[in-house]
Amino acid sequence: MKIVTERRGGKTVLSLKEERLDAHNSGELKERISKLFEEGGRDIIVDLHEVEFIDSSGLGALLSGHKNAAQRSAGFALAGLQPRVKSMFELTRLQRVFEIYPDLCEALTG
Amino acid sequence: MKIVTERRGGKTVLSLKEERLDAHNSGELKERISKLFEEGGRDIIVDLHEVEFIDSSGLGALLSGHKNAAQRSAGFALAGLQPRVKSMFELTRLQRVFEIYPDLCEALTG
Amino acid sequence: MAPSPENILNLDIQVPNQTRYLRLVGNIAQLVAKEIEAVAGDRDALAYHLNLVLTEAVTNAIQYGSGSHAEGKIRIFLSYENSDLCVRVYDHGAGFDLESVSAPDDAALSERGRGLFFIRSLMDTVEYRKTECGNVLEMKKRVA
Amino acid sequence: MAPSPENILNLDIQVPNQTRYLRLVGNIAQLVAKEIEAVAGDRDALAYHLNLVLTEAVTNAIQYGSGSHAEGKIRIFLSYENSDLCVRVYDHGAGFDLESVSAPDDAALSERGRGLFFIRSLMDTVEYRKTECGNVLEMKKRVA
Ligand SMILES: Nc1ncnc2c1ncn2[C@@H]1O[C@H](COP(=O)(O)OP(=O)(O)O)[C@@H](O)[C@H]1O
Ligand SMILES: Nc1ncnc2c1ncn2[C@@H]1O[C@H](COP(=O)(O)OP(=O)(O)O)[C@@H](O)[C@H]1O
Repeated sequence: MKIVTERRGGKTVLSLKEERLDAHNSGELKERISKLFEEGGRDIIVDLHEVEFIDSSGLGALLSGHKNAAQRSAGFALAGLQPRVKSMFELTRLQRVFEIYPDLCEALTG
Repeated sequence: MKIVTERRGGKTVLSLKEERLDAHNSGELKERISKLFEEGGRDIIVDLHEVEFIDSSGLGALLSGHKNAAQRSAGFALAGLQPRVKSMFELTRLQRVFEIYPDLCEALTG
Repeated sequence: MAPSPENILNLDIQVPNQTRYLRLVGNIAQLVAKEIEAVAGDRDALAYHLNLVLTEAVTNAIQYGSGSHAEGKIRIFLSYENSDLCVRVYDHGAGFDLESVSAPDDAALSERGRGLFFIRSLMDTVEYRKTECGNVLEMKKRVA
Repeated sequence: MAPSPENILNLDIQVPNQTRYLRLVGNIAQLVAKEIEAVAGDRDALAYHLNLVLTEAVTNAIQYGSGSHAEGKIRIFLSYENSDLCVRVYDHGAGFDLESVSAPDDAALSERGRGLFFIRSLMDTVEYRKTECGNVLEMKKRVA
Protein backbone atom coordinates (compact mmCIF):
# COMPACT_ATOMS: atom_id res chain seq x y z
CA MET A 1 0.00 0.00 0.00
CA LYS A 2 1.14 3.53 -0.68
CA ILE A 3 1.99 5.42 2.52
CA VAL A 4 4.16 8.53 2.73
CA THR A 5 5.88 8.88 6.13
CA GLU A 6 7.36 12.23 7.20
CA ARG A 7 8.57 13.95 10.37
CA ARG A 8 6.76 17.24 10.91
CA GLY A 9 7.01 19.41 14.02
CA GLY A 10 8.36 16.57 16.11
CA LYS A 11 5.55 14.23 15.03
CA THR A 12 5.41 11.36 12.58
CA VAL A 13 2.83 11.82 9.84
CA LEU A 14 1.58 8.83 7.85
CA SER A 15 -0.29 9.96 4.75
CA LEU A 16 -2.31 7.16 3.19
CA LYS A 17 -2.17 7.39 -0.59
CA GLU A 18 -5.01 4.96 -1.20
CA GLU A 19 -8.66 5.49 -2.03
CA ARG A 20 -9.65 2.37 -0.13
CA LEU A 21 -8.63 1.04 3.25
CA ASP A 22 -9.96 -2.52 3.35
CA ALA A 23 -8.90 -6.08 4.18
CA HIS A 24 -6.50 -5.97 1.24
CA ASN A 25 -4.25 -3.30 2.74
CA SER A 26 -5.28 -2.81 6.39
CA GLY A 27 -2.91 -5.54 7.58
CA GLU A 28 -0.01 -3.67 6.06
CA LEU A 29 -1.11 -0.39 7.64
CA LYS A 30 -1.30 -2.09 11.04
CA GLU A 31 2.26 -3.40 10.62
CA ARG A 32 3.61 -0.03 9.56
CA ILE A 33 2.11 1.73 12.57
CA SER A 34 3.26 -0.95 14.98
CA LYS A 35 6.79 -0.80 13.56
CA LEU A 36 6.90 2.97 14.06
CA PHE A 37 6.02 2.54 17.74
CA GLU A 38 8.61 -0.20 18.13
CA GLU A 39 11.22 2.12 16.67
CA GLY A 40 10.37 4.65 19.37
CA GLY A 41 7.73 6.75 17.64
CA ARG A 42 6.00 8.96 20.24
CA ASP A 43 3.49 11.01 18.29
CA ILE A 44 1.83 9.53 15.25
CA ILE A 45 -0.73 11.20 13.02
CA VAL A 46 -2.50 9.24 10.31
CA ASP A 47 -3.67 11.53 7.51
CA LEU A 48 -6.71 9.94 5.90
CA HIS A 49 -7.74 12.74 3.56
CA GLU A 50 -7.23 10.68 0.41
CA VAL A 51 -9.17 7.72 1.79
CA GLU A 52 -12.68 7.57 0.36
CA PHE A 53 -13.61 4.17 1.72
CA ILE A 54 -12.90 2.37 4.98
CA ASP A 55 -14.19 -1.01 6.13
CA SER A 56 -14.16 -2.78 9.50
CA SER A 57 -10.63 -4.09 9.00
CA GLY A 58 -9.42 -0.54 8.32
CA LEU A 59 -11.02 0.63 11.56
CA GLY A 60 -9.36 -2.37 13.23
CA ALA A 61 -5.89 -1.39 11.97
CA LEU A 62 -6.36 2.14 13.32
CA LEU A 63 -7.66 0.78 16.66
CA SER A 64 -4.55 -1.35 16.91
CA GLY A 65 -2.47 1.83 16.57
CA HIS A 66 -4.60 3.59 19.18
CA LYS A 67 -4.18 0.77 21.72
CA ASN A 68 -0.48 0.49 21.01
CA ALA A 69 -0.08 4.22 21.69
CA ALA A 70 -2.13 4.02 24.90
CA GLN A 71 0.09 1.22 26.25
CA ARG A 72 3.17 3.33 25.63
CA SER A 73 1.54 6.60 26.68
CA ALA A 74 2.32 7.87 23.19
CA GLY A 75 0.18 10.05 20.95
CA PHE A 76 -1.97 8.71 18.11
CA ALA A 77 -4.30 10.97 16.13
CA LEU A 78 -6.31 10.85 12.91
CA ALA A 79 -6.72 13.74 10.48
CA GLY A 80 -8.65 14.64 7.35
CA LEU A 81 -11.52 12.15 7.51
CA GLN A 82 -13.90 12.51 4.57
CA PRO A 83 -17.58 12.72 5.60
CA ARG A 84 -18.42 9.14 4.58
CA VAL A 85 -15.35 7.76 6.30
CA LYS A 86 -16.21 9.77 9.40
CA SER A 87 -19.72 8.36 9.42
CA MET A 88 -18.26 4.85 9.73
CA PHE A 89 -16.49 5.95 12.93
CA GLU A 90 -19.79 7.35 14.16
CA LEU A 91 -21.78 4.23 13.35
CA THR A 92 -19.32 2.17 15.41
CA ARG A 93 -19.03 4.90 18.09
CA LEU A 94 -15.27 5.00 17.51
CA GLN A 95 -15.26 8.77 17.03
CA ARG A 96 -15.29 8.97 20.85
CA VAL A 97 -12.28 6.68 21.11
CA PHE A 98 -9.91 8.35 18.66
CA GLU A 99 -8.34 11.78 18.74
CA ILE A 100 -9.68 13.16 15.45
CA TYR A 101 -8.72 16.45 13.75
CA PRO A 102 -10.40 18.02 10.70
CA ASP A 103 -7.09 18.27 8.87
CA LEU A 104 -3.37 17.68 9.22
CA CYS A 105 -2.62 21.28 10.09
CA GLU A 106 -4.85 21.20 13.14
CA ALA A 107 -3.49 17.79 14.12
CA LEU A 108 0.06 19.20 14.08
CA THR A 109 -0.80 22.22 16.23
CA GLY A 110 -3.50 20.57 18.37
CA MET B 1 -28.72 15.80 -21.08
CA LYS B 2 -27.00 18.73 -19.47
CA ILE B 3 -25.87 21.33 -22.01
CA VAL B 4 -25.04 24.94 -21.24
CA THR B 5 -25.58 27.24 -24.25
CA GLU B 6 -24.03 30.73 -24.32
CA ARG B 7 -23.27 33.47 -26.83
CA ARG B 8 -19.60 34.40 -26.77
CA GLY B 9 -17.84 36.72 -29.19
CA GLY B 10 -20.61 36.38 -31.77
CA LYS B 11 -20.52 32.57 -31.59
CA THR B 12 -22.78 30.04 -29.92
CA VAL B 13 -21.00 27.77 -27.45
CA LEU B 14 -22.54 24.48 -26.38
CA SER B 15 -20.78 23.11 -23.31
CA LEU B 16 -21.62 19.48 -22.70
CA LYS B 17 -21.93 18.81 -18.98
CA GLU B 18 -21.84 15.04 -19.28
CA GLU B 19 -19.08 12.51 -18.74
CA ARG B 20 -20.48 10.26 -21.43
CA LEU B 21 -21.79 10.94 -24.90
CA ASP B 22 -23.48 7.71 -25.98
CA ALA B 23 -26.70 6.40 -27.51
CA HIS B 24 -28.54 7.51 -24.39
CA ASN B 25 -27.98 11.22 -24.96
CA SER B 26 -26.54 11.67 -28.48
CA GLY B 27 -30.02 11.91 -30.02
CA GLU B 28 -30.76 14.88 -27.81
CA LEU B 29 -27.46 16.56 -28.69
CA LYS B 30 -28.20 16.14 -32.38
CA GLU B 31 -31.62 17.79 -31.93
CA ARG B 32 -30.19 20.68 -29.94
CA ILE B 33 -27.57 21.43 -32.58
CA SER B 34 -30.01 21.14 -35.44
CA LYS B 35 -32.47 23.46 -33.66
CA LEU B 36 -29.74 26.08 -33.22
CA PHE B 37 -29.07 26.05 -36.96
CA GLU B 38 -32.79 26.27 -37.73
CA GLU B 39 -33.01 29.32 -35.49
CA GLY B 40 -30.32 30.97 -37.57
CA GLY B 41 -27.16 29.97 -35.70
CA ARG B 42 -24.10 30.76 -37.84
CA ASP B 43 -21.13 29.78 -35.74
CA ILE B 44 -21.42 26.89 -33.33
CA ILE B 45 -18.69 25.57 -31.04
CA VAL B 46 -19.22 22.37 -29.09
CA ASP B 47 -17.05 22.33 -25.98
CA LEU B 48 -16.33 18.70 -25.11
CA HIS B 49 -13.83 19.17 -22.30
CA GLU B 50 -16.01 17.47 -19.68
CA VAL B 51 -16.71 14.50 -21.95
CA GLU B 52 -14.59 11.50 -20.98
CA PHE B 53 -16.29 8.96 -23.19
CA ILE B 54 -17.76 9.10 -26.70
CA ASP B 55 -19.24 6.27 -28.75
CA SER B 56 -20.16 5.96 -32.43
CA SER B 57 -23.56 7.57 -31.87
CA GLY B 58 -21.86 10.56 -30.25
CA LEU B 59 -19.59 10.93 -33.28
CA GLY B 60 -22.72 10.61 -35.41
CA ALA B 61 -24.48 13.47 -33.61
CA LEU B 62 -21.46 15.71 -34.13
CA LEU B 63 -21.21 14.70 -37.79
CA SER B 64 -24.84 15.66 -38.23
CA GLY B 65 -23.96 19.14 -36.92
CA HIS B 66 -20.97 19.32 -39.23
CA LYS B 67 -23.03 18.43 -42.30
CA ASN B 68 -25.82 20.78 -41.30
CA ALA B 69 -23.30 23.63 -41.03
CA ALA B 70 -21.72 22.77 -44.39
CA GLN B 71 -25.13 22.91 -46.12
CA ARG B 72 -25.74 26.35 -44.68
CA SER B 73 -22.14 27.53 -45.09
CA ALA B 74 -22.10 28.09 -41.35
CA GLY B 75 -19.29 27.38 -38.87
CA PHE B 76 -19.14 24.28 -36.69
CA ALA B 77 -16.13 23.55 -34.48
CA LEU B 78 -15.19 21.24 -31.63
CA ALA B 79 -13.07 22.22 -28.63
CA GLY B 80 -11.43 20.63 -25.58
CA LEU B 81 -11.29 16.99 -26.65
CA GLN B 82 -9.72 14.78 -23.98
CA PRO B 83 -6.98 12.48 -25.32
CA ARG B 84 -9.13 9.31 -25.27
CA VAL B 85 -12.01 11.10 -26.94
CA LYS B 86 -9.65 12.50 -29.54
CA SER B 87 -8.30 9.03 -30.28
CA MET B 88 -11.80 7.92 -31.27
CA PHE B 89 -11.86 10.68 -33.89
CA GLU B 90 -8.49 9.48 -35.10
CA LEU B 91 -9.50 5.83 -35.27
CA THR B 92 -12.44 6.80 -37.49
CA ARG B 93 -10.37 9.39 -39.38
CA LEU B 94 -12.90 12.06 -38.43
CA GLN B 95 -10.23 14.37 -37.03
CA ARG B 96 -9.65 15.40 -40.66
CA VAL B 97 -13.32 16.20 -41.17
CA PHE B 98 -13.96 18.39 -38.14
CA GLU B 99 -12.52 21.75 -37.24
CA ILE B 100 -10.95 20.88 -33.88
CA TYR B 101 -9.39 23.29 -31.33
CA PRO B 102 -7.45 22.34 -28.20
CA ASP B 103 -9.68 24.48 -26.01
CA LEU B 104 -12.59 26.87 -26.08
CA CYS B 105 -10.38 29.95 -25.97
CA GLU B 106 -8.61 29.00 -29.20
CA ALA B 107 -11.90 28.05 -30.81
CA LEU B 108 -13.29 31.52 -30.08
CA THR B 109 -10.30 33.35 -31.50
CA GLY B 110 -9.44 30.82 -34.22
CA MET C 1 -46.25 0.43 -7.89
CA ALA C 2 -46.44 -2.80 -9.84
CA PRO C 3 -43.14 -4.43 -10.75
CA SER C 4 -41.98 -3.31 -14.17
CA PRO C 5 -39.28 -5.10 -16.15
CA GLU C 6 -37.54 -1.78 -16.60
CA ASN C 7 -36.47 -1.91 -13.02
CA ILE C 8 -34.78 -5.27 -13.05
CA LEU C 9 -31.03 -5.63 -12.70
CA ASN C 10 -29.15 -8.87 -12.14
CA LEU C 11 -25.45 -9.42 -11.63
CA ASP C 12 -23.78 -12.76 -11.06
CA ILE C 13 -20.08 -12.31 -10.38
CA GLN C 14 -17.24 -14.70 -9.73
CA VAL C 15 -13.85 -13.48 -8.59
CA PRO C 16 -10.75 -15.24 -7.26
CA ASN C 17 -10.85 -15.51 -3.43
CA GLN C 18 -8.24 -12.83 -2.97
CA THR C 19 -8.60 -9.55 -1.19
CA ARG C 20 -7.30 -7.61 -4.16
CA TYR C 21 -10.66 -8.15 -5.85
CA LEU C 22 -12.59 -6.51 -2.99
CA ARG C 23 -12.21 -3.18 -4.73
CA LEU C 24 -13.69 -4.46 -7.98
CA VAL C 25 -16.68 -6.06 -6.26
CA GLY C 26 -17.26 -3.06 -3.99
CA ASN C 27 -16.99 -0.60 -6.86
CA ILE C 28 -19.41 -2.58 -9.02
CA ALA C 29 -21.93 -2.49 -6.17
CA GLN C 30 -21.35 1.23 -5.93
CA LEU C 31 -22.05 1.72 -9.66
CA VAL C 32 -25.26 -0.29 -9.36
CA ALA C 33 -26.44 1.82 -6.43
CA LYS C 34 -25.78 5.00 -8.35
CA GLU C 35 -27.84 3.74 -11.29
CA ILE C 36 -30.87 2.70 -9.27
CA GLU C 37 -33.79 4.82 -10.27
CA ALA C 38 -35.91 4.70 -7.18
CA VAL C 39 -33.47 5.86 -4.54
CA ALA C 40 -35.45 8.39 -2.55
CA GLY C 41 -32.76 9.26 -0.05
CA ASP C 42 -29.10 9.92 -0.55
CA ARG C 43 -27.85 8.00 -3.59
CA ASP C 44 -24.20 8.46 -2.62
CA ALA C 45 -24.84 7.10 0.87
CA LEU C 46 -26.47 4.00 -0.60
CA ALA C 47 -23.50 3.60 -2.93
CA TYR C 48 -21.04 3.68 -0.03
CA HIS C 49 -23.17 1.38 2.09
CA LEU C 50 -23.58 -1.21 -0.63
CA ASN C 51 -19.85 -1.06 -1.35
CA LEU C 52 -19.16 -1.61 2.37
CA VAL C 53 -21.64 -4.43 2.83
CA LEU C 54 -20.24 -6.32 -0.16
CA THR C 55 -16.67 -5.70 0.94
CA GLU C 56 -17.39 -7.07 4.43
CA ALA C 57 -19.29 -10.11 3.20
CA VAL C 58 -16.71 -11.01 0.57
CA THR C 59 -13.87 -10.54 3.07
CA ASN C 60 -15.58 -13.04 5.39
CA ALA C 61 -16.12 -15.48 2.52
CA ILE C 62 -12.41 -15.25 1.73
CA GLN C 63 -11.26 -15.51 5.35
CA TYR C 64 -13.64 -18.13 6.74
CA GLY C 65 -15.31 -19.70 3.76
CA SER C 66 -12.68 -21.24 1.55
CA GLY C 67 -13.31 -24.96 1.95
CA SER C 68 -12.51 -27.77 -0.45
CA HIS C 69 -15.31 -26.86 -2.85
CA ALA C 70 -14.08 -23.33 -3.18
CA GLU C 71 -11.91 -23.79 -6.26
CA GLY C 72 -10.41 -20.48 -5.31
CA LYS C 73 -13.47 -18.50 -6.31
CA ILE C 74 -16.05 -16.34 -4.59
CA ARG C 75 -19.52 -16.00 -6.05
CA ILE C 76 -21.58 -12.89 -5.59
CA PHE C 77 -25.12 -12.28 -6.69
CA LEU C 78 -26.65 -8.85 -6.80
CA SER C 79 -30.18 -8.03 -7.87
CA TYR C 80 -32.50 -5.09 -7.90
CA GLU C 81 -36.14 -5.57 -8.61
CA ASN C 82 -39.04 -3.29 -7.91
CA SER C 83 -37.14 -1.28 -5.27
CA ASP C 84 -35.75 -4.36 -3.52
CA LEU C 85 -32.01 -4.84 -3.41
CA CYS C 86 -30.79 -8.34 -2.75
CA VAL C 87 -27.16 -9.32 -2.29
CA ARG C 88 -25.92 -12.89 -1.86
CA VAL C 89 -22.38 -13.95 -1.12
CA TYR C 90 -21.58 -17.66 -1.26
CA ASP C 91 -18.92 -19.50 0.69
CA HIS C 92 -17.76 -23.10 1.00
CA GLY C 93 -16.46 -23.17 4.56
CA ALA C 94 -17.77 -24.81 7.72
CA GLY C 95 -20.44 -22.15 8.10
CA PHE C 96 -21.46 -20.42 11.32
CA ASP C 97 -24.44 -19.45 13.37
CA LEU C 98 -25.28 -15.88 12.44
CA GLU C 99 -27.68 -15.44 15.36
CA SER C 100 -24.94 -16.19 17.87
CA VAL C 101 -22.75 -13.34 16.60
CA SER C 102 -23.47 -10.37 18.83
CA ALA C 103 -22.69 -6.70 18.35
CA PRO C 104 -19.12 -5.68 19.22
CA ASP C 105 -18.50 -4.67 22.82
CA ASP C 106 -17.79 -0.92 22.73
CA ALA C 107 -15.62 -0.96 25.85
CA ALA C 108 -13.37 -3.79 24.71
CA LEU C 109 -12.01 -1.90 21.68
CA SER C 110 -11.65 -5.16 19.80
CA GLU C 111 -10.00 -4.84 16.42
CA ARG C 112 -12.48 -7.26 14.89
CA GLY C 113 -16.14 -8.10 14.80
CA ARG C 114 -17.57 -5.01 13.10
CA GLY C 115 -18.19 -6.58 9.69
CA LEU C 116 -21.53 -8.18 10.47
CA PHE C 117 -22.37 -5.18 12.64
CA PHE C 118 -22.05 -2.94 9.55
CA ILE C 119 -24.04 -5.37 7.44
CA ARG C 120 -26.84 -5.57 10.00
CA SER C 121 -26.86 -1.81 10.54
CA LEU C 122 -27.04 -0.94 6.86
CA MET C 123 -29.34 -3.64 5.44
CA ASP C 124 -32.95 -4.43 6.34
CA THR C 125 -32.60 -8.20 6.67
CA VAL C 126 -29.62 -10.56 6.89
CA GLU C 127 -29.78 -14.34 6.71
CA TYR C 128 -27.19 -17.09 6.53
CA ARG C 129 -28.10 -20.58 5.39
CA LYS C 130 -26.79 -23.70 3.71
CA THR C 131 -27.85 -24.31 0.12
CA GLU C 132 -26.86 -26.72 -2.62
CA CYS C 133 -24.47 -24.11 -3.96
CA GLY C 134 -22.74 -23.66 -0.61
CA ASN C 135 -23.46 -21.42 2.34
CA VAL C 136 -24.99 -18.10 1.50
CA LEU C 137 -25.18 -14.80 3.32
CA GLU C 138 -28.28 -13.06 1.99
CA MET C 139 -28.76 -9.37 2.62
CA LYS C 140 -31.79 -7.35 1.56
CA LYS C 141 -32.78 -3.74 1.55
CA ARG C 142 -35.77 -1.84 0.27
CA VAL C 143 -34.56 1.36 -1.33
CA ALA C 144 -37.78 3.07 -2.43
CA MET D 1 1.97 -19.68 -18.36
CA ALA D 2 -0.51 -22.31 -17.26
CA PRO D 3 -3.99 -21.10 -16.36
CA SER D 4 -4.25 -20.35 -12.67
CA PRO D 5 -7.56 -19.94 -10.87
CA GLU D 6 -6.33 -16.64 -9.48
CA ASN D 7 -6.79 -15.13 -12.87
CA ILE D 8 -10.39 -16.04 -13.43
CA LEU D 9 -13.15 -13.47 -13.47
CA ASN D 10 -16.73 -14.02 -14.58
CA LEU D 11 -19.58 -11.57 -14.81
CA ASP D 12 -23.07 -12.37 -15.98
CA ILE D 13 -25.19 -9.22 -16.13
CA GLN D 14 -28.78 -8.53 -17.03
CA VAL D 15 -30.06 -5.01 -17.49
CA PRO D 16 -33.30 -3.55 -18.86
CA ASN D 17 -33.05 -2.89 -22.61
CA GLN D 18 -32.81 0.85 -22.15
CA THR D 19 -29.99 3.11 -23.14
CA ARG D 20 -29.79 4.62 -19.65
CA TYR D 21 -28.07 1.40 -18.53
CA LEU D 22 -25.27 1.73 -21.09
CA ARG D 23 -23.28 3.75 -18.59
CA LEU D 24 -23.55 1.06 -15.91
CA VAL D 25 -22.50 -1.72 -18.26
CA GLY D 26 -19.69 0.31 -19.81
CA ASN D 27 -18.39 1.40 -16.43
CA ILE D 28 -18.42 -2.14 -15.06
CA ALA D 29 -16.33 -3.25 -18.06
CA GLN D 30 -13.99 -0.37 -17.34
CA LEU D 31 -13.55 -1.46 -13.70
CA VAL D 32 -12.82 -5.01 -14.82
CA ALA D 33 -10.17 -3.83 -17.26
CA LYS D 34 -8.51 -1.76 -14.56
CA GLU D 35 -8.34 -4.78 -12.26
CA ILE D 36 -6.80 -7.14 -14.77
CA GLU D 37 -3.36 -8.12 -13.64
CA ALA D 38 -1.73 -9.03 -16.86
CA VAL D 39 -2.22 -5.89 -18.91
CA ALA D 40 1.12 -5.25 -20.45
CA GLY D 41 0.19 -2.13 -22.35
CA ASP D 42 -1.86 0.85 -21.30
CA ARG D 43 -4.41 -0.20 -18.69
CA ASP D 44 -6.46 2.97 -19.12
CA ALA D 45 -6.65 2.47 -22.87
CA LEU D 46 -7.95 -1.07 -22.38
CA ALA D 47 -10.49 0.28 -19.89
CA TYR D 48 -11.79 2.82 -22.42
CA HIS D 49 -11.81 0.30 -25.25
CA LEU D 50 -13.72 -2.31 -23.27
CA ASN D 51 -16.20 0.32 -22.15
CA LEU D 52 -16.68 1.36 -25.79
CA VAL D 53 -17.00 -2.14 -27.18
CA LEU D 54 -19.64 -3.06 -24.60
CA THR D 55 -21.48 0.21 -25.14
CA GLU D 56 -21.62 -0.37 -28.91
CA ALA D 57 -22.69 -4.00 -28.65
CA VAL D 58 -25.39 -3.32 -26.04
CA THR D 59 -26.68 -0.35 -28.05
CA ASN D 60 -27.10 -2.64 -31.05
CA ALA D 61 -28.82 -5.29 -28.92
CA ILE D 62 -31.25 -2.62 -27.70
CA GLN D 63 -31.83 -1.10 -31.15
CA TYR D 64 -31.99 -4.17 -33.36
CA GLY D 65 -32.32 -7.10 -31.04
CA SER D 66 -35.46 -6.70 -28.99
CA GLY D 67 -37.68 -9.44 -30.38
CA SER D 68 -40.55 -11.23 -28.66
CA HIS D 69 -38.25 -13.24 -26.40
CA ALA D 70 -36.57 -10.16 -25.11
CA GLU D 71 -38.66 -9.64 -21.97
CA GLY D 72 -37.17 -6.20 -21.95
CA LYS D 73 -33.75 -7.40 -20.85
CA ILE D 74 -30.24 -7.49 -22.25
CA ARG D 75 -27.82 -10.15 -21.13
CA ILE D 76 -24.10 -9.54 -21.07
CA PHE D 77 -21.38 -11.99 -20.22
CA LEU D 78 -17.83 -10.92 -19.47
CA SER D 79 -14.97 -13.21 -18.62
CA TYR D 80 -11.26 -13.02 -18.12
CA GLU D 81 -9.23 -16.17 -17.93
CA ASN D 82 -5.55 -16.66 -18.38
CA SER D 83 -5.08 -13.36 -20.26
CA ASP D 84 -8.08 -13.90 -22.51
CA LEU D 85 -10.93 -11.45 -22.34
CA CYS D 86 -14.24 -12.65 -23.69
CA VAL D 87 -17.37 -10.53 -23.99
CA ARG D 88 -20.76 -11.81 -25.13
CA VAL D 89 -23.85 -9.73 -25.72
CA TYR D 90 -27.12 -11.57 -26.38
CA ASP D 91 -30.05 -10.34 -28.41
CA HIS D 92 -33.43 -11.72 -29.46
CA GLY D 93 -33.97 -9.98 -32.75
CA ALA D 94 -33.95 -11.23 -36.34
CA GLY D 95 -30.18 -11.40 -36.36
CA PHE D 96 -27.90 -10.25 -39.16
CA ASP D 97 -24.95 -11.30 -41.23
CA LEU D 98 -21.87 -9.85 -39.56
CA GLU D 99 -19.62 -10.61 -42.55
CA SER D 100 -21.74 -8.50 -44.86
CA VAL D 101 -21.30 -5.38 -42.72
CA SER D 102 -18.41 -3.46 -44.23
CA ALA D 103 -16.32 -0.66 -42.81
CA PRO D 104 -17.88 2.80 -43.03
CA ASP D 105 -17.18 4.78 -46.20
CA ASP D 106 -14.98 7.68 -45.14
CA ALA D 107 -16.13 9.96 -47.94
CA ALA D 108 -19.83 9.51 -47.27
CA LEU D 109 -19.67 11.00 -43.74
CA SER D 110 -22.51 8.73 -42.69
CA GLU D 111 -23.73 9.34 -39.15
CA ARG D 112 -24.00 5.60 -38.52
CA GLY D 113 -22.13 2.37 -39.02
CA ARG D 114 -19.11 2.92 -36.78
CA GLY D 115 -20.19 0.63 -33.93
CA LEU D 116 -19.01 -2.64 -35.45
CA PHE D 117 -16.03 -0.81 -36.90
CA PHE D 118 -14.94 0.12 -33.35
CA ILE D 119 -15.59 -3.40 -32.10
CA ARG D 120 -13.57 -4.96 -34.92
CA SER D 121 -10.77 -2.43 -34.55
CA LEU D 122 -10.39 -2.89 -30.81
CA MET D 123 -10.95 -6.63 -30.33
CA ASP D 124 -8.98 -9.56 -31.77
CA THR D 125 -11.94 -11.64 -32.96
CA VAL D 126 -15.64 -10.92 -33.42
CA GLU D 127 -18.31 -13.50 -34.16
CA TYR D 128 -22.11 -13.42 -34.38
CA ARG D 129 -24.13 -16.61 -34.17
CA LYS D 130 -27.48 -18.06 -33.18
CA THR D 131 -27.58 -20.08 -29.97
CA GLU D 132 -30.31 -21.56 -27.80
CA CYS D 133 -30.16 -18.46 -25.61
CA GLY D 134 -30.64 -16.11 -28.55
CA ASN D 135 -28.20 -14.50 -30.95
CA VAL D 136 -24.84 -13.69 -29.52
CA LEU D 137 -22.12 -11.27 -30.50
CA GLU D 138 -18.89 -12.72 -29.13
CA MET D 139 -15.80 -10.55 -28.91
CA LYS D 140 -12.40 -11.72 -27.74
CA LYS D 141 -9.12 -10.12 -26.97
CA ARG D 142 -5.83 -11.37 -25.61
CA VAL D 143 -4.48 -8.81 -23.17
CA ALA D 144 -1.21 -10.34 -22.04
N1 LIG E 1 -18.78 -16.74 5.93
C1 LIG E 1 -18.45 -17.08 7.22
N2 LIG E 1 -18.13 -18.34 7.52
C2 LIG E 1 -17.79 -18.69 8.79
N3 LIG E 1 -17.77 -17.81 9.81
C3 LIG E 1 -18.08 -16.52 9.57
C4 LIG E 1 -18.43 -16.08 8.26
N4 LIG E 1 -18.70 -14.77 8.34
C5 LIG E 1 -18.52 -14.40 9.61
N5 LIG E 1 -18.14 -15.45 10.36
C6 LIG E 1 -17.89 -15.45 11.82
O1 LIG E 1 -18.49 -14.31 12.40
C7 LIG E 1 -17.54 -13.54 13.10
C8 LIG E 1 -17.85 -12.08 13.01
O2 LIG E 1 -17.64 -11.64 11.68
P1 LIG E 1 -17.41 -10.09 11.39
O3 LIG E 1 -18.44 -9.31 12.13
O4 LIG E 1 -17.36 -9.91 9.94
O5 LIG E 1 -16.02 -9.74 12.07
P2 LIG E 1 -14.53 -10.29 11.85
O6 LIG E 1 -14.49 -11.00 10.54
O7 LIG E 1 -13.71 -9.07 11.91
O8 LIG E 1 -14.29 -11.20 13.01
C9 LIG E 1 -16.20 -13.93 12.52
O9 LIG E 1 -15.16 -13.74 13.45
C10 LIG E 1 -16.42 -15.38 12.15
O10 LIG E 1 -16.21 -16.21 13.28
N1 LIG F 1 -27.57 -7.24 -32.81
C1 LIG F 1 -27.89 -6.90 -34.09
N2 LIG F 1 -29.01 -7.43 -34.66
C2 LIG F 1 -29.35 -7.10 -35.92
N3 LIG F 1 -28.63 -6.27 -36.69
C3 LIG F 1 -27.52 -5.72 -36.19
C4 LIG F 1 -27.08 -6.00 -34.87
N4 LIG F 1 -25.94 -5.33 -34.64
C5 LIG F 1 -25.65 -4.67 -35.77
N5 LIG F 1 -26.60 -4.89 -36.71
C6 LIG F 1 -26.61 -4.35 -38.10
O1 LIG F 1 -25.32 -3.93 -38.43
C7 LIG F 1 -25.33 -2.56 -38.86
C8 LIG F 1 -24.04 -1.86 -38.44
O2 LIG F 1 -24.01 -1.74 -37.03
P1 LIG F 1 -23.08 -0.66 -36.36
O3 LIG F 1 -21.74 -0.73 -36.99
O4 LIG F 1 -23.15 -0.84 -34.89
O5 LIG F 1 -23.68 0.75 -36.77
P2 LIG F 1 -25.10 1.41 -36.54
O6 LIG F 1 -25.78 0.69 -35.44
O7 LIG F 1 -24.77 2.82 -36.21
O8 LIG F 1 -25.82 1.29 -37.86
C9 LIG F 1 -26.57 -1.97 -38.23
O9 LIG F 1 -27.05 -0.88 -38.95
C10 LIG F 1 -27.53 -3.16 -38.25
O10 LIG F 1 -28.16 -3.27 -39.49
